Amino acid sequence: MSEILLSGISKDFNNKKVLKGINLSVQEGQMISLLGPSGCGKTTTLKVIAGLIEPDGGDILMKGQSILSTPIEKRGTVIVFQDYLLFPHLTIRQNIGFGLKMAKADKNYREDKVQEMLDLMELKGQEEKYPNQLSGGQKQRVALARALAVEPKVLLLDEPFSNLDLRLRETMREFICSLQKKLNITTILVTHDKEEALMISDKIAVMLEGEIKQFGSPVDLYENPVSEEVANFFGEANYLTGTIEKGYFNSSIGKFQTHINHHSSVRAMIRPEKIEISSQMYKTGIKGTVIKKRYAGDRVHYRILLKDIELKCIAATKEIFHIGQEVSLNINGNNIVFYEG
Amino acid sequence: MSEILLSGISKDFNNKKVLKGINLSVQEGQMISLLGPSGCGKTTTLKVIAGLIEPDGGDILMKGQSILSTPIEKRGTVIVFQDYLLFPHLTIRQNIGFGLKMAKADKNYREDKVQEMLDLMELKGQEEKYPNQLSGGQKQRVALARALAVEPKVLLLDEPFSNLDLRLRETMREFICSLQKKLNITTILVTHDKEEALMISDKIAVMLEGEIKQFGSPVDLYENPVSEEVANFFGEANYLTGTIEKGYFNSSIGKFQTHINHHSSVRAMIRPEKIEISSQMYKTGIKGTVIKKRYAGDRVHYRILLKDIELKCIAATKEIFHIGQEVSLNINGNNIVFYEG
Amino acid sequence: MMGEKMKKTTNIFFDIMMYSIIFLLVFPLLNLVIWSFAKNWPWPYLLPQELGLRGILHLLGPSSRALKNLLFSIYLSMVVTIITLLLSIPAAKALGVYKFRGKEFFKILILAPIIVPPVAVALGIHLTFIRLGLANTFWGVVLVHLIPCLPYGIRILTNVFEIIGESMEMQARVLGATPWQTFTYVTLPLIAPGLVSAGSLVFIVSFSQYFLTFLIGGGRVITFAMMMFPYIQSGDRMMASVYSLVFVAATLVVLILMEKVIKSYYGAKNYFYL
Amino acid sequence: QSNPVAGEDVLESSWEAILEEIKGTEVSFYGWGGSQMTNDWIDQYLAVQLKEKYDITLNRVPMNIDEILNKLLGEKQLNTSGTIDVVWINGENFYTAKTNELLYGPFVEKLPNFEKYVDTESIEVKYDFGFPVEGYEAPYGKAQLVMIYDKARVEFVPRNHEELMELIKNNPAQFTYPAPPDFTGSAFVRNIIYDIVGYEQFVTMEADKEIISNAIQPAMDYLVELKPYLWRGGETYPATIAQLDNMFADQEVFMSVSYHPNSAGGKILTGEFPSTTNTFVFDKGTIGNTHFLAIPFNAPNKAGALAVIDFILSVEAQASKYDPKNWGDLPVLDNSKLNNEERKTFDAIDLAPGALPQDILLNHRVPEMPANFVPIIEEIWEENVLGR
Amino acid sequence: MKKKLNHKLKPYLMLMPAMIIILGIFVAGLTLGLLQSLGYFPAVGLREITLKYYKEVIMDEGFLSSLKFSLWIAFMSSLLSVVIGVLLAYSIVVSKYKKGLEEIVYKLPIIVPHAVAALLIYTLLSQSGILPRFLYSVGIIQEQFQFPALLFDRNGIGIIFAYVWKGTPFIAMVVYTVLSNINEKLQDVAMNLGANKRQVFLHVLLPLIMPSVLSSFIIIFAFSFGAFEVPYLLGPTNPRALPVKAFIEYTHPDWTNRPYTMTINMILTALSLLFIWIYHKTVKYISKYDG
Ligand SMILES: Nc1ncnc2c1ncn2[C@@H]1O[C@H](COP(=O)(O)OP(=O)(O)OP(=O)(O)O)[C@@H](O)[C@H]1O
Ligand SMILES: Nc1ncnc2c1ncn2[C@@H]1O[C@H](COP(=O)(O)OP(=O)(O)OP(=O)(O)O)[C@@H](O)[C@H]1O
Ligand SMILES: NCCCCNCCCN
Ligand SMILES: [Mg+2]
Ligand SMILES: [Mg+2]
Repeated sequence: MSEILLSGISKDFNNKKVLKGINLSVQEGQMISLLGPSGCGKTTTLKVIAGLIEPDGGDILMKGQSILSTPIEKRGTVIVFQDYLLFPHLTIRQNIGFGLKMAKADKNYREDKVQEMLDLMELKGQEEKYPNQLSGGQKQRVALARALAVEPKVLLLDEPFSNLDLRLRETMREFICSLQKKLNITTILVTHDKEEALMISDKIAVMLEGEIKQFGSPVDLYENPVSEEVANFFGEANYLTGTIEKGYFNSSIGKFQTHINHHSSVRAMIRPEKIEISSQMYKTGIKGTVIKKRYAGDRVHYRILLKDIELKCIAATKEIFHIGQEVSLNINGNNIVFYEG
Repeated sequence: MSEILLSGISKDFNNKKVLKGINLSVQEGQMISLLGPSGCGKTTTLKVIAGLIEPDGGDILMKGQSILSTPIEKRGTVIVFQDYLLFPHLTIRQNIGFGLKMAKADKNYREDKVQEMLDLMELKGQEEKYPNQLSGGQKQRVALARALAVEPKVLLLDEPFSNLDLRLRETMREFICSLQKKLNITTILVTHDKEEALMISDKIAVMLEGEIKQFGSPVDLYENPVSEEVANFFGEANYLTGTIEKGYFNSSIGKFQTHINHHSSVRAMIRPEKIEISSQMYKTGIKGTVIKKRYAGDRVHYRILLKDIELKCIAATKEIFHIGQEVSLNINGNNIVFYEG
Repeated sequence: MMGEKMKKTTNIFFDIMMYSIIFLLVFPLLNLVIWSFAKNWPWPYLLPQELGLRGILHLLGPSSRALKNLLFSIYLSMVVTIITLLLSIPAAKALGVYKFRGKEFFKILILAPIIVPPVAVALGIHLTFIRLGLANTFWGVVLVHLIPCLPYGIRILTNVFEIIGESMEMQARVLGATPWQTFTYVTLPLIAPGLVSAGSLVFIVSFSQYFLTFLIGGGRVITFAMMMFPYIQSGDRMMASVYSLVFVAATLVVLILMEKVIKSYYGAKNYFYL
Repeated sequence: QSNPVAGEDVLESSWEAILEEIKGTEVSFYGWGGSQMTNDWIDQYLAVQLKEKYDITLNRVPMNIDEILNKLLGEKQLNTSGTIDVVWINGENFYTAKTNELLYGPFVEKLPNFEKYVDTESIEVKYDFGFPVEGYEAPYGKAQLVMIYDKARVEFVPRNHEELMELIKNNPAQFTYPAPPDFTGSAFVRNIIYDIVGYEQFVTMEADKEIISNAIQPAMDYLVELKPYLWRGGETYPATIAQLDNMFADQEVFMSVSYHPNSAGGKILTGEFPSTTNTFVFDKGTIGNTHFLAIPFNAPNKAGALAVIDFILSVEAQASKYDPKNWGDLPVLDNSKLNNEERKTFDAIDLAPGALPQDILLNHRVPEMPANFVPIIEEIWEENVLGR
Repeated sequence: MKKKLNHKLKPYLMLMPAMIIILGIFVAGLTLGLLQSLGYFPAVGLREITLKYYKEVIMDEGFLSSLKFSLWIAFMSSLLSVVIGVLLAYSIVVSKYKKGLEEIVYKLPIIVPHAVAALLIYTLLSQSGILPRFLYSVGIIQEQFQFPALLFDRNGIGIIFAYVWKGTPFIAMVVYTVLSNINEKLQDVAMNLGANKRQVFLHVLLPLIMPSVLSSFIIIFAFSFGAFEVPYLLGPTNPRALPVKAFIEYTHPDWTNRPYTMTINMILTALSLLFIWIYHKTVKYISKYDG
């Protein structure tokens, strides 16, 4: 039985449908990521689960029981809000200890726990400050610490790392993952960081305009997005139109072998990093010219002009190509995803 | 003459030094990124420039003139705040038009400008809502639009894209870059997204604990961080200790050719993506075993165990290695950065 | 609270304005002090020609029972204030936070006791209280004081709730706080500055009631205001001033204490609601 | 005591039994509380004496008569017990209370001192503003309208309305009177009426606006003629006697009026009025009235009320009350019913500064108009004098 | 669905305790008052329901001038109180000096009962008050009557003074509470976007305090429109403010006159409601077109 089951949840704001029948099933102890463009309804979904927003339709089951009429504080779901909502009248220490105080936890336990959180979140020295004296990232960490301190059954994280630097983000992420596994906390994470989602989730849900469009494993989502919309959302992509005939995809830039056999006209999607660039002119390669180049530290983003089409490519920095350079591209047919034309 | 010159800016909060003598010089029309860990003083620096916080020491020059006593509203510096700070009593339309209204801009111009911003920020349909009816990302876009609408001379962006999805982030970034170039707006961008900083900045400043530790071009910063701290901050890194002798770096995992000649004991830094992994056992390669692997969509993060040391490596997905697999690593000596041991 | 920068560059214009207005507000009270001791103060003298202690001696004298009544009145009005606030908080929250049918109607209805002159409702209220067996009792007076007090309590707190909204309370609930815990640990501290204002005003309104106290207290419950008003009406300026002075001073002490207590309990800060 | 009318039988008990019954009880005395001297007399003399003599605790409640009557009306409607034992009342208010059956009685004949000291047949005891008392209230004290002036500023003392007019015309803006329906202002207007058209005709007159209007027209004309010479040109009048007194104290006007012949003296003593203050009455006299004490229909301690009222009618209480140092209220006892000793008690009391002796006052005393004429005259004043 | 119902009922339940008192007791009283105004007052023998009192009161020639007078007093005093009160609150907030005493003393007039306020204004501004005495002592006037008659005058200046004296600190207190809780960062943002101090006040602070300002305006307007003490003590004999008229009728010893009081009071109440309603609408209308 799944820990959380959303079935057909819908919600309107001012007669505008924001959630259009959300179905989602999360198993106990799973870490699920919820991705989707800004304004698609992610926060709203989390709020519905936590009981802060009442859905207009549908049901939410927890361990098979509807929790629609369970009061917020009895649901055992804790949200870390996108805008933190720290208690302005409490110090950082009191903010973090709030949930435990409400649960009337033993005082020593509470103090220890708060201290532990302060350490883990690298908030030492801030404990007696008030929220308005913190930096953005510090506030975000306090919000996280406050939620984690109560060790909830279900943890709902709304872009919890958005204001953290890379190193902290990494640390927090690791910590949450380990805590989550240790305490078997069911977690739903809203994030805009695709890499983050891919790296730490058991499953990923992609939400577009109030609907869950795909729900599957990270590899699944990245390699086989069910629709162009999902593919687009999930990272940069190149599109080619063409036809499939006898196991081959024919396009203006060339012919590629595929598994697919049925005859059809298709749109093909190729991720930029799946295209190999080389300065050596392989005979199987497709010729092109570098027309744009952006340095990104560990790799470089290129635009390559083929005959009549521009492709985005991403390559490591081992070999750096310059604008105007003639290059040869190599695309493995297995890395191409096809959609009905 | 530089557009903005910070010289020796310092600031205490409750007797704790937050800014410790910031020096920074930004040329007109430049796009500068300011990076640094959470709580290092980035927001404070922007606020000092805008006049919202008065520094305890140091001076700020704009076009050579001290602006310390220039009133906030006369500085022509507009911040996009990390926490948005939209006016709760104004609709989105009114929020965006606020600056122009204050400047008593022509009404038609104002309306057109606001409409243009609404379009560009993909906020159509939200214009009559109030801020508390928006999603996180929508609020962030309104904050951006509100600042851009006044076409400031100096634009200070405090993590302006942190709550946007990839596609929007890309769009906004492009838009700001083009606007910035077109209107020659001097821009300082605080961001936690290293890639973003590397890709769009003319120069990058890395700030640590209230000090600017390095200020240089993106390549400079990524390839030649002046200190381990900066290197660490700027991305994941592997460290090796060893000695340099006669143009060679000797370490426990091997001997690498370098340009450096002077004899010394050093710490060597190697970026994970600068290490090539291969399943073919080159004779020059270093042997190791994959012990950890994390899928990140367009690439995979590995931990490789050498004799006595663990290295982080990042590789494309062209070839995927599995845990336990014996691999061969190849490191180009030119990609190693050395620090005094 | 004002931005650091803003404060610094504010010109003295506002200081001058503040002190002038405050002077104009406070100056007439000086008059009250002088009149309390002015035995003889004919035109055109700027100060009394002769001072006297008739007023203060009468007030302090045991037979006037003024001080005893003063303490009793403070107690009565404190009880009224607390009950008013307790009733006002939920009502104000409903009006300030929720959307529901008839909200505007309720907002105006709440004002009814301020709008309608008390004599128009006096007989009806009196009959109700007699029927309830509350006429001529302490609790009857408390109950009847709630009527003019509630509009002030509810309106002021409604403004506060409109500002703070519900998000902090929701956050507390999510962290496992029961509604009651949410109220005591989050709502109360957040509305504390508003409680001070509303509480002060409610106390003042109750403390200066005399018509309703006469009506329902029936002379069994005698408040300080009831002793003071006859002197104001009879134009005995010395007595009126002495009583008023004590009235104002006592109220001031209570208000300062109230503010201290609330703020020491809930933290002395203003929170950025907006 | 659920039945408010219980205690009816008090009147059947013997006086001794009543005095026995009231020991240790509390009596609530309700009335106007705007005079510090009066309040002090009740608190410091009356209450103390009653405690000593009867072991009664007297509880003075300062409450205006309108509020008292409204309270009684409410209680009457539901026939519930009350809180008021003794109420200080007279005139129109007595009329209202009695016609609405808010009072207990008749009770005066039960009071030993009433029989012993009071002239039970005098008009001022039998009638209150022309309305028969019928034993429902016992006299408390006497009042009489006097004119107050500042010797230092008034060149001559007018003996009648004509001289008053002359004085005022000579000194414009120095005189005014409270606008009716202020009690004193209204009495002043009636006094002018008496001075011009005499008082006798009103004893038998019908309470009809037109008739009264015709009768008092000369007086109204007089007041209209006076108007431009009044303070602020008669544009406005003080709303209360309190305001006029304050204006007199501040020397904004040179005259005031009072329904209490000793009040000016009291104010000289307290320093409110200048020491050059004096009082006078018109040759044709000024209006006098008696103020009374009554017992509400639902008084919880009727026996106690009887005892209190009886004590107030004692020589010592009336004398103490007459002493200007205490209150200065005229006594209601019949001189002829007093023995020498008792008379001396009164004679020994010094007059207040500026006050007229009792015999002058009594010789220049004319009775009040019937209570129901008062509002009619006020209306006529408003239409004819104010509205012009 | 049960929950949904509860949800809908919640605000009503929260309003209920206060409403029981206001509706249960107050409105019950009001009903009786209304009946009395219609001539139904059996306790004094009036049993016939009639509109004659309304007719008489409205036809009374003084009625209109009384109404105008009351309206003028209430409107002017509330308007002045609001303007001065908001300025006071704002200047306390921005004052650079240490606060403490200033934050308390300005509230003193709130404590003073209206009748005492009238007394104080009298001792200050009457023609023998402190102000004329001062002017006399410095030789600006030689006689009392040279001082303008501010009290008891047909423009109600004295009344307005008294109400402004009482109302200003009330407004200031309510506004100050809100003003000092506005996130200062919003002002920073506004200035950052180029707003000067005046604009920050007009476009950021004022709109944010507006709900409080509006609701306190209503409170003091309703109060001063319906209260009799101050106009009774400081007003002219003619025209009398409506509440004074009602009060004088109320003290009329003949209780069969009571319906007049009640009628005036009912008219006062109805007008007050009407003005509040118009005011609400106007404010909404204005704020809508505030481009
Ligand atoms: N008003 C204040 N009072 C006390 N300390 C403050 C105040 N404002 C900021 N600080 C402290 O100053 C330091 C720098 O804050 P700042 O907001 O500049 O950080 P930041 O670099 O922007 O961090 P982040 O990336 O988390 O937003 C932090 O440690 C913060 O706690
Ligand atoms: N109270 C409200 N009233 C009206 N519309 C609302 C309200 N709250 C949210 N919305 C709208 O509902 C949609 C979904 O909002 P939600 O906050 O769930 O988005 P989100 O997916 O979390 O976006 P983001 O990534 O930007 O935070 C948005 O278009 C938003 O404008
Ligand atoms: N005229 C101002 C009325 C404001 C209400 N103040 C309440 C205090 C009551 N004395
Ligand atoms: Mg969101
Ligand atoms: Mg920051």
